[in-house]
Amino acid sequence: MKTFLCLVRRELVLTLRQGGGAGMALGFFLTVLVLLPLGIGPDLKLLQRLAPGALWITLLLSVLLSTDRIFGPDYEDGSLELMTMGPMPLELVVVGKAFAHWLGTGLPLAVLAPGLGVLLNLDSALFLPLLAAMVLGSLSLSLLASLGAAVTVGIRKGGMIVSLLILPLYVPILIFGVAATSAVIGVPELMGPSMLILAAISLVSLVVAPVAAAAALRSHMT
Amino acid sequence: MKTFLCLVRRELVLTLRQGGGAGMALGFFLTVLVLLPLGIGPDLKLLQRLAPGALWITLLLSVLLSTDRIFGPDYEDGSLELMTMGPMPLELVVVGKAFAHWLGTGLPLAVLAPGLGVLLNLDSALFLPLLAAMVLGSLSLSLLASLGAAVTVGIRKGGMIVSLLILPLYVPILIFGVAATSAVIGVPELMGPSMLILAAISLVSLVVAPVAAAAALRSHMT
Amino acid sequence: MKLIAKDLECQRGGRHVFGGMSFEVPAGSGLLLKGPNGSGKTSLLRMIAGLGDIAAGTLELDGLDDELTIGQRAHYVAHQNALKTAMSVEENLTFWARFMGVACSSVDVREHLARFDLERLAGYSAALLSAGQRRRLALSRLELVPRPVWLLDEPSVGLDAASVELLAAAMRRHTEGGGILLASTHTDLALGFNDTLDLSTFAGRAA
Amino acid sequence: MKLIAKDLECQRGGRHVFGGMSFEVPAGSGLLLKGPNGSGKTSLLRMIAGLGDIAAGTLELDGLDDELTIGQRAHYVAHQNALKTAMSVEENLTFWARFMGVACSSVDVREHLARFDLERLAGYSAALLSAGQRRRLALSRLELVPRPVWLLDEPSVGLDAASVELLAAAMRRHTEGGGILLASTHTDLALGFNDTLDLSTFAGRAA
Amino acid sequence: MQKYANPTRFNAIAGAVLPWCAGLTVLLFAVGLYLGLVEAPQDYQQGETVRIMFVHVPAAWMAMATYTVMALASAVAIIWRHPLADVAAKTAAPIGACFTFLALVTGSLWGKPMWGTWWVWDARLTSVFVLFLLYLGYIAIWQAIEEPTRAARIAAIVALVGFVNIPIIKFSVDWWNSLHQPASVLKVGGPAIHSSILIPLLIMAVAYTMLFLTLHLVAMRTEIMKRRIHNMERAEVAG
Ligand code: HEM
Ligand SMILES: Nc1ncnc2c1ncn2[C@@H]1O[C@H](COP(=O)(O)OP(=O)(O)OP(=O)(O)O)[C@@H](O)[C@H]1O
Ligand SMILES: Nc1ncnc2c1ncn2[C@@H]1O[C@H](COP(=O)(O)OP(=O)(O)OP(=O)(O)O)[C@@H](O)[C@H]1O
Ligand SMILES: [Mg+2]
Ligand SMILES: [Mg+2]
Repeated sequence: MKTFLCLVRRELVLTLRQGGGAGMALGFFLTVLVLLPLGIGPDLKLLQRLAPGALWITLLLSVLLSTDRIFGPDYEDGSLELMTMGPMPLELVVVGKAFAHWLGTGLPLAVLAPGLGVLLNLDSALFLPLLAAMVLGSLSLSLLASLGAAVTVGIRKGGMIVSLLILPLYVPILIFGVAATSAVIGVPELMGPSMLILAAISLVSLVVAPVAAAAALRSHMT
Repeated sequence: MKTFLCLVRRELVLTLRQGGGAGMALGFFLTVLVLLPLGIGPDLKLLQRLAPGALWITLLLSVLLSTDRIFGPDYEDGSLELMTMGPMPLELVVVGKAFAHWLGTGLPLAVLAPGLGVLLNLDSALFLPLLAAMVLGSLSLSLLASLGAAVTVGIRKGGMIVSLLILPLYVPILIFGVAATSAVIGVPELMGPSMLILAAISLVSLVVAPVAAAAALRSHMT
Repeated sequence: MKLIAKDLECQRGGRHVFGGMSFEVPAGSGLLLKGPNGSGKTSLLRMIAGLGDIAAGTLELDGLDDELTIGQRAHYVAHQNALKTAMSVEENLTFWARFMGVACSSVDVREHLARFDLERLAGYSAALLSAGQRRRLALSRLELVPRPVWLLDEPSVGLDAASVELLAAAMRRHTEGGGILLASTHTDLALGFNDTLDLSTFAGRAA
Repeated sequence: MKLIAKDLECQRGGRHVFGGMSFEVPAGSGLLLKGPNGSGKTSLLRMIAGLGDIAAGTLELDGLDDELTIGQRAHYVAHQNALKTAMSVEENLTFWARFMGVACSSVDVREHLARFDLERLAGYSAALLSAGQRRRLALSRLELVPRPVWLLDEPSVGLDAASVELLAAAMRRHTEGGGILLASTHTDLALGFNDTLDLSTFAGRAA
Repeated sequence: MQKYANPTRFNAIAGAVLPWCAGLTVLLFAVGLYLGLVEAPQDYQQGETVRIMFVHVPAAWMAMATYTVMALASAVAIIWRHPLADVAAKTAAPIGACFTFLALVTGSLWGKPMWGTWWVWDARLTSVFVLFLLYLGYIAIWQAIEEPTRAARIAAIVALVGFVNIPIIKFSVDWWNSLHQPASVLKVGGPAIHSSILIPLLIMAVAYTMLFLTLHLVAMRTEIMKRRIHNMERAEVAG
């Protein structure tokens, strides 16, 4: 357990110092928020309608685009080899890294989302659902991201392949995430089930992703 | 000149083999394309209206997010040092890399955009303007990207800083790009001027970006 | 405890590197791997560390009851130093020690940095280190985390004469303490022993 | 042609590394840089290559009229090999040759690969190379692109005995051909000359 | 080489079976298409366009079936490390991608008259599109990794994880109220369409299956050959 925490701490320190993590996420988020009105014109009604979807898509993209930082650097400088050897089971290493990735990317975005939603004049009734759904959803996003990262670590065309691979897994999260978010103004009774499904997806990926990712990493190392 | 071409060739070979470039761009494009309808709902009318803006934003993002690949790898494996030493003026090296980045990222996206626009059932009258505007715009995008990359190469928090640095420079391109694209269905007489402005921006950045970037690189090396 | 290799065969990228290799390294002794570039020194060390497929043959750490893998009992110092330039010298070492399951105080860490004459730099970012200093930082892991098997790939690369001496001393301490040591090298380190294995003799041999 | 350094001072990351260093290297001769880790060998070579700030003092390549910088006349082989694993061995070498302004045929390239015994691997991806093979690939650039000044930072690292001999031969050819050579090293290379500069003697000296 | 003992036997068997598969495929397609495009009555609301079904539906089924085959082969490859298994998985992918593409194209051709648009982002269409991407990703993995053993393992993992998409496709119509037809053939309580359409549809389905079998056998044989040649080259470079 101590080892696990020390791994998570190290990952966080690295992302923060290297300006991945919260800073990066925020930067990306702001970028999209600035571009969106410019791109589709400053029609407030429209923006309001798009807000939840836009926020969710931004979340997905920023997670998707930070995947290569999960294992890439450690693969290049030889840290990953030591980690595969070390006493800590590789599955746990993956969980640790995914968790750190979530703390560094998904969580801050989820927390910031409602605040930034204001800029897209997001309906304030959606703040809480949005927050809850994103916190829940982003966890599985990070776990699946670590899977994709593990599969493509150190191989050519990694960048493209990873998006092709994880996308299918992200689709349901996005669907239920948006459903859960805009249920309040849409179909309120969808709220509960969607949240549950999001939670279920997180659980499943918590079980599957680390095992698969560890297997992939091992076959990359050998 | 031969040297220049050989540099461009090498850059292209690398992006292609490492799945940056066209592949990456396409993957990213498809991703956004799938996420968009899922996020904001499959309302065709709405999609049609958003299509130009969405495509432009995607273009900007994928350029923005591939910046670190312009100088990053060469900085890490020591190639950049040799390039600063080599007989070829560093400014020219920057132009070469920016050009290759454009060929590998901006251009393919611009060419693919109309085709993929179909899936967002983009008004077919916009195909040509979109193509033209994107080809013009993406050139300056790549040049400015190389400037941002040069300023932040090898420094911590590079990722975030770069987006904050270039974003302001991108805003005008986006505005005029979208204007030029949707002029046909909007205000036709805006078409010409917007295109001209896009061209002007490209020219200016062609002059300024390489010089500034080269200066930045030199000070990073020493 | 004894490291036993029987009829090992190694392939990299589908290409045969060496075959029919057998050797034994009993506790308290070391083996130097020699051989031209590309003869498979790194590959062999990686196989032992569990980082490479064993195409044929067997490899076992004899006379130990629990079911830890060799890798979990071994230190592997590769060409890369596994350092993070965004962290300080001390942070780097501390992390690896903790990760490898040693709850070490800042005192221990500095003491082991001192063994490779790095305590002066403990606070600096690893980005400021020179090539040799980085290598020494990677090496200072060895004694801070006690592990019976040391797998060192050209450990002396980039080290100045004094540091090579420090390294040799550490290696001697390890073998005298009953550890097993395998090190690949092109230059000769002044060690207590000199059993060497020349990998070029196994090239092109089938298992 | 003559490389002249007067009262050089070097600072890295705000810290003083060495000062008051003066030396001359006339055409056709070489200088070996020795000194403990962190004494500034790499820093000095980088300064000469134009990759490092000169805190104080002067550095010039004497007796040449055109206004090329020293860097443009020099080869710099650093700790990193500047190789792309996504390209084949031959592609890597060819690119650098072309980039450095030499229009070389595939024949020349292979001939120079052969000088470091790499022609057999020409077609393979550089990712498949062993540490020493990578180093040799980086070194094969030296003679393919004729440049009067060679700045080599621990060039023999990772090379087997035979390759060290090939390297030494190349270095001798260069000096005998009237070139200037500076090489940092911890091990001794069997070269025709042994003028050495011990950087530790300049540590802590102000200009 | 003993590693290739089984593939050798496989090659022999495949060689013997292939002609029959090919012949059967042609025959079934002839019959199926005749019944489907000529004999079968035109739909009272869909008119002639209903005939696209005989191309579309089996293609869609095969798109999913092929991925299932791929996943199963991958499972075998991971558990038993059988060289033939990852050959099977690898070669199935391109074929599956083609079926998926066919389903997409015929589907959208059908969509134009039925829904008035080539494409809608409803659950099933999207999930099939995603399936297509998944095939591409899987193929890309094989191309991206030179080392065959490493590529095999990674690809297998990808195939297995990606399998979650299949149930999503199958049940998407029921989960999200979709524009698309719900299952009317493959559903509990027996098919719910008239036999004059059902029979040619089923014949076409069998025909597609045989087509897959034929193509797959051919692809597997060539793949095995390629690997042998590859290994010989490698061997002589090393030696
Ligand atoms: C690009 C668009 C389309 C795609 C990707 C698509 C995909 C599929 C898939 C995957 C199946 C297999 C379903 C299963 O076995 O459970 C299927 C079956 C079917 N599709 Fe489509 N389809 C498309 C368009 C259409 C259109 C426009 C129609 C006609 C209105 C249509 C009618 C059917 C029918 C009748 C079935 C058989 C359902 C059953 O009996 O199980 N499809 N399609
Ligand atoms: N990642 C790899 N993939 C495929 N083949 C490789 C890989 N790395 C090395 N090889 C090949 O395996 C063989 C052995 O490489 P290895 O690195 O073990 O040699 P080595 O003895 O360590 O050489 P050196 O003294 O240069 O370090 C070489 O022929 C090399 O070409
Ligand atoms: N990038 C850097 N930024 C700041 N200081 C640095 C940097 N690199 C090295 N230094 C410091 O400069 C001094 C000289 O480093 P240098 O790499 O020149 O030594 P060296 O003689 O090459 O050592 P080695 O034999 O280990 O290669 C060292 O004290 C080191 O800490
Ligand atoms: Mg080695
Ligand atoms: Mg040095």
